[in-house]
Amino acid sequence: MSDIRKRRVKLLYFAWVREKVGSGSEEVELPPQVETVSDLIDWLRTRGPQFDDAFARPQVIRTALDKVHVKPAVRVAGAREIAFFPPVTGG
Amino acid sequence: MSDIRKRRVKLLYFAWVREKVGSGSEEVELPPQVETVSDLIDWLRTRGPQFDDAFARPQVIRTALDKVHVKPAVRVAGAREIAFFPPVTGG
Amino acid sequence: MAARVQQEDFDAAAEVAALTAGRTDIGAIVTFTGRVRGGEGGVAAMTLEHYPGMTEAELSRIEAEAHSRWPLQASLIVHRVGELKPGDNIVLVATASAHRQAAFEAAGFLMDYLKTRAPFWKKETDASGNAVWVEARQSDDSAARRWS
Amino acid sequence: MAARVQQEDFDAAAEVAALTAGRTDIGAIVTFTGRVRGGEGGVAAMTLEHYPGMTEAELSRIEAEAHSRWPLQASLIVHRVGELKPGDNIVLVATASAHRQAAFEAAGFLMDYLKTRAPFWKKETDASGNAVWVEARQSDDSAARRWS
Repeated sequence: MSDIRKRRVKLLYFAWVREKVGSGSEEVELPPQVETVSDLIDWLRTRGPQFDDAFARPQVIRTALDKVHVKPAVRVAGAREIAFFPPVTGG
Repeated sequence: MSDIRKRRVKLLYFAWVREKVGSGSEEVELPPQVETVSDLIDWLRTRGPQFDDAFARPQVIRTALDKVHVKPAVRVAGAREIAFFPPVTGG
Repeated sequence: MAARVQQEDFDAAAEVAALTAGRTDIGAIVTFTGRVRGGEGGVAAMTLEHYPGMTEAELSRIEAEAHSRWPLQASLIVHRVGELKPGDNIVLVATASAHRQAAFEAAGFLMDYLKTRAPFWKKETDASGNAVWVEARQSDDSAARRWS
Repeated sequence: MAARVQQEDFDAAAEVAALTAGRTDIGAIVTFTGRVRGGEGGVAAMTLEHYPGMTEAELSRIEAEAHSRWPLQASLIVHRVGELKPGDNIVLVATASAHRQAAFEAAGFLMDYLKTRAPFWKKETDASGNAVWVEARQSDDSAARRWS
């Protein structure tokens, strides 16, 4: 039971990732094969054409785990909030 | 006559150069041997102990001819206003 | 040390006055103000999106990093979000130090890091009404790398 | 492009507002404000002397040099003279450009050149009433040399 609860995460999408996905946030149950950010992106792409399009170029997708920038190889275990977005353009 | 008029210059002193000389400005007739800024400083030092003291360390004296910074080797001929001061400390 | 995200405009003068009020140990204050550029090569309108919560956290981390690198007596980051027009303020960065070099370098660092790390995204609308997401610039990445 | 020497205080905000009023082609504004430092290691009072006529000419030459090196849309130098107290403003430099790097570099350049070329001299009075002329710092010379 506690194991399953830990695999529930909130996903957030920003800027053109949000527009392509068609939603700003959702709650998902991560499947067992998803260990890293990179795995998560691979799995998300299987969820429909809008996801496949949004994540078609993983090299321009940035990720934050619980509001901290991370690299694609970082493990997602324990994260409650995972955000995907393009390279930032503020300032 | 015109030669003599050209040798009359206004000398200005600022900051501690002014305090040591005891005056902020004066008009002088440059003697024939004064060709460069360096010559002028040498001659000024012969004009009394306060000048000798003010110009005792020529390496910390800066000079402007007609309001433009110049080096000690520059010729003074034609200048109407020659200013002496310490390295600047504004800003 | 303070970082804020807001829709409303800021008053750079009032912000700096508040930052330095009553202090006589500050010798140098540097401010950077970024504005929306219009006209030729500029935009008709801009929308700024951000990641609430992470933005503030990231700005605070960047500011703390600046304070660990330079002897700063005060600093401030204010960044706007929402709809902006040409001439509108986007961002204010202010740094105060005893000496000018620290204030200059820290302000440059804050802007370079903010540009590459703070989760803001600009969508620009041109005169014909076409809206496009601004692409990140290589030059911003290399500007940020000079501090690492 | 403007350079002024004055006894009275300046209002940095009003100066910058006047510099950029009605313009939408400016993307970046950098300001530097220098102040008299008091407290520990600071001074009780300061007198700023200058060379009237040459100061303005030299500041204008420095400003023209900055405009020849960077694409600036506006710039301003205001420098005070006379009696100043801890916390008082001494100098304001402002630069405006389309991009931040030009505005930052030009403001740093103006300050470095002003410090080594503009004919101002500071006399500081400490808490005991001792007045001494400030000595030029080697670090200011090396800061200016990085632009040559």
